[in-house]
Amino acid sequence: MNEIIAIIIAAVLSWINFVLIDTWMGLPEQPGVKGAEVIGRSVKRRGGDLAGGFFQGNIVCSPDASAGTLLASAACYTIGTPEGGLIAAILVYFGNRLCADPGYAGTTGALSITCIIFAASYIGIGPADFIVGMVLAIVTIQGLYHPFSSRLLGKIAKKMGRHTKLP
Amino acid sequence: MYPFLDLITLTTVSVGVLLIGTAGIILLKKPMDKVIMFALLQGGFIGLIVSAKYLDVAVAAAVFDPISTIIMLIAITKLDEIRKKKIKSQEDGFFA
Amino acid sequence: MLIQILGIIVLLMALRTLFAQDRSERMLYLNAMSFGIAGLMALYIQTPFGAIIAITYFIASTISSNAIAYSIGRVKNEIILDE
Amino acid sequence: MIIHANVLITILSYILAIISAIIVGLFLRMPILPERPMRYSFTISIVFPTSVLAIGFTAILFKLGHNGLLVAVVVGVLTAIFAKYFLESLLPKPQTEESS
Repeated sequence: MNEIIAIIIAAVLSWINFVLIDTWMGLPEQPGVKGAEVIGRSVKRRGGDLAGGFFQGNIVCSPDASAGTLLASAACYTIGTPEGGLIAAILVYFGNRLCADPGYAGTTGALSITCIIFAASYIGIGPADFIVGMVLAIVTIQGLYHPFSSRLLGKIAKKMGRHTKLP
Repeated sequence: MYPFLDLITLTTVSVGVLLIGTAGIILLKKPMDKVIMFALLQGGFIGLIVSAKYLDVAVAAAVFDPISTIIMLIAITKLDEIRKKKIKSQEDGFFA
Repeated sequence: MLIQILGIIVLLMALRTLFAQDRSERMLYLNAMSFGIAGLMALYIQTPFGAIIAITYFIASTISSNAIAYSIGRVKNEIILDE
Repeated sequence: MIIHANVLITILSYILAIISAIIVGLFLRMPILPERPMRYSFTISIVFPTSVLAIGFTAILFKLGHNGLLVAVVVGVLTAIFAKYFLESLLPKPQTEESS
């Protein structure tokens, strides 16, 4: 399989994985720590959506499903396909608890990306493609243009019933 | 295929991040911006250690980095509170 | 090929961190850059200890981002003594 | 696709670790699920995080070279005891402070 196509497919898969799990675990609903609220208000002041701002702030302030996706694919690349994801899941759980977070999103993301990597290795997409794909996916959320991405995240949150109730 | 793509390795990327962090620390004025650029410089520093394959040193540096950042943040917050309190007491003195 | 893509992303995010206007915007770019550096380390060191280093670095950088974002809320506009 | 017998034994040992952790956890009277809403509670229950910790420790021991089904069962039992008695003091709940 061509390398570029593999990276793009991996990016789409990991984007869907971490956005769905983070939204389902209630990241846009409320800021878990106080720093997330500051970042969310700032994104809203620059013309974005408040729920998307809370989502981005929560990703910055504690390792959530995005970090679980990246670290599980890195551990699968260096350690081995099923075991690396499980080891990454337990380490992400400890890191989550150090940041005063319950830790559901990180471990769920790590375990689900392990299953996806295990299934995708049969069609020729390795874990190294998933590392690059996850970095590309996080750049589309955090690095390009914050008002547009936060409005997109707000729409997804409203569709899944997790939009914020804070003013 | 392109000759300049071979230049991009972990070493050159880390050196670039280090230089950008140093420029940010020198150029920006506010102390909180300086702390943010210092966190960026730490990333480049750990990348440079990893690229020389001193892995145990890299783990120690990665563990000690947030401690240094937190100590600097405590100092900045205390200094800011003291300065604001001083200005407020001066204004009160003028008005009273 | 993979390392080159990650390196370009890391340098781009570092430059955007330097030239951002807002302070919390800087935090978002910094987080994206640390994702890239963790991926680069895991791709460069292809042994199990490389994954341990990537996980340790990423969680440590997240803790320091947490502390910085918390004290951005407390220190709104600080006073600089310039002369 | 061809699935080797090795892979089957590995998957079976992970399932055995989870089952033994669940049985010992029920015996120690831990809650099965956290209270609702589940995504904000810090309660240590059987499904989360005891099962995740069990398969994680099993994977670490497998990579260190101790293979076998008996290792998985022992790790599951030890993880349940660890999660019941020591995890609360190792990772305490964050206390909420809003008075500043």
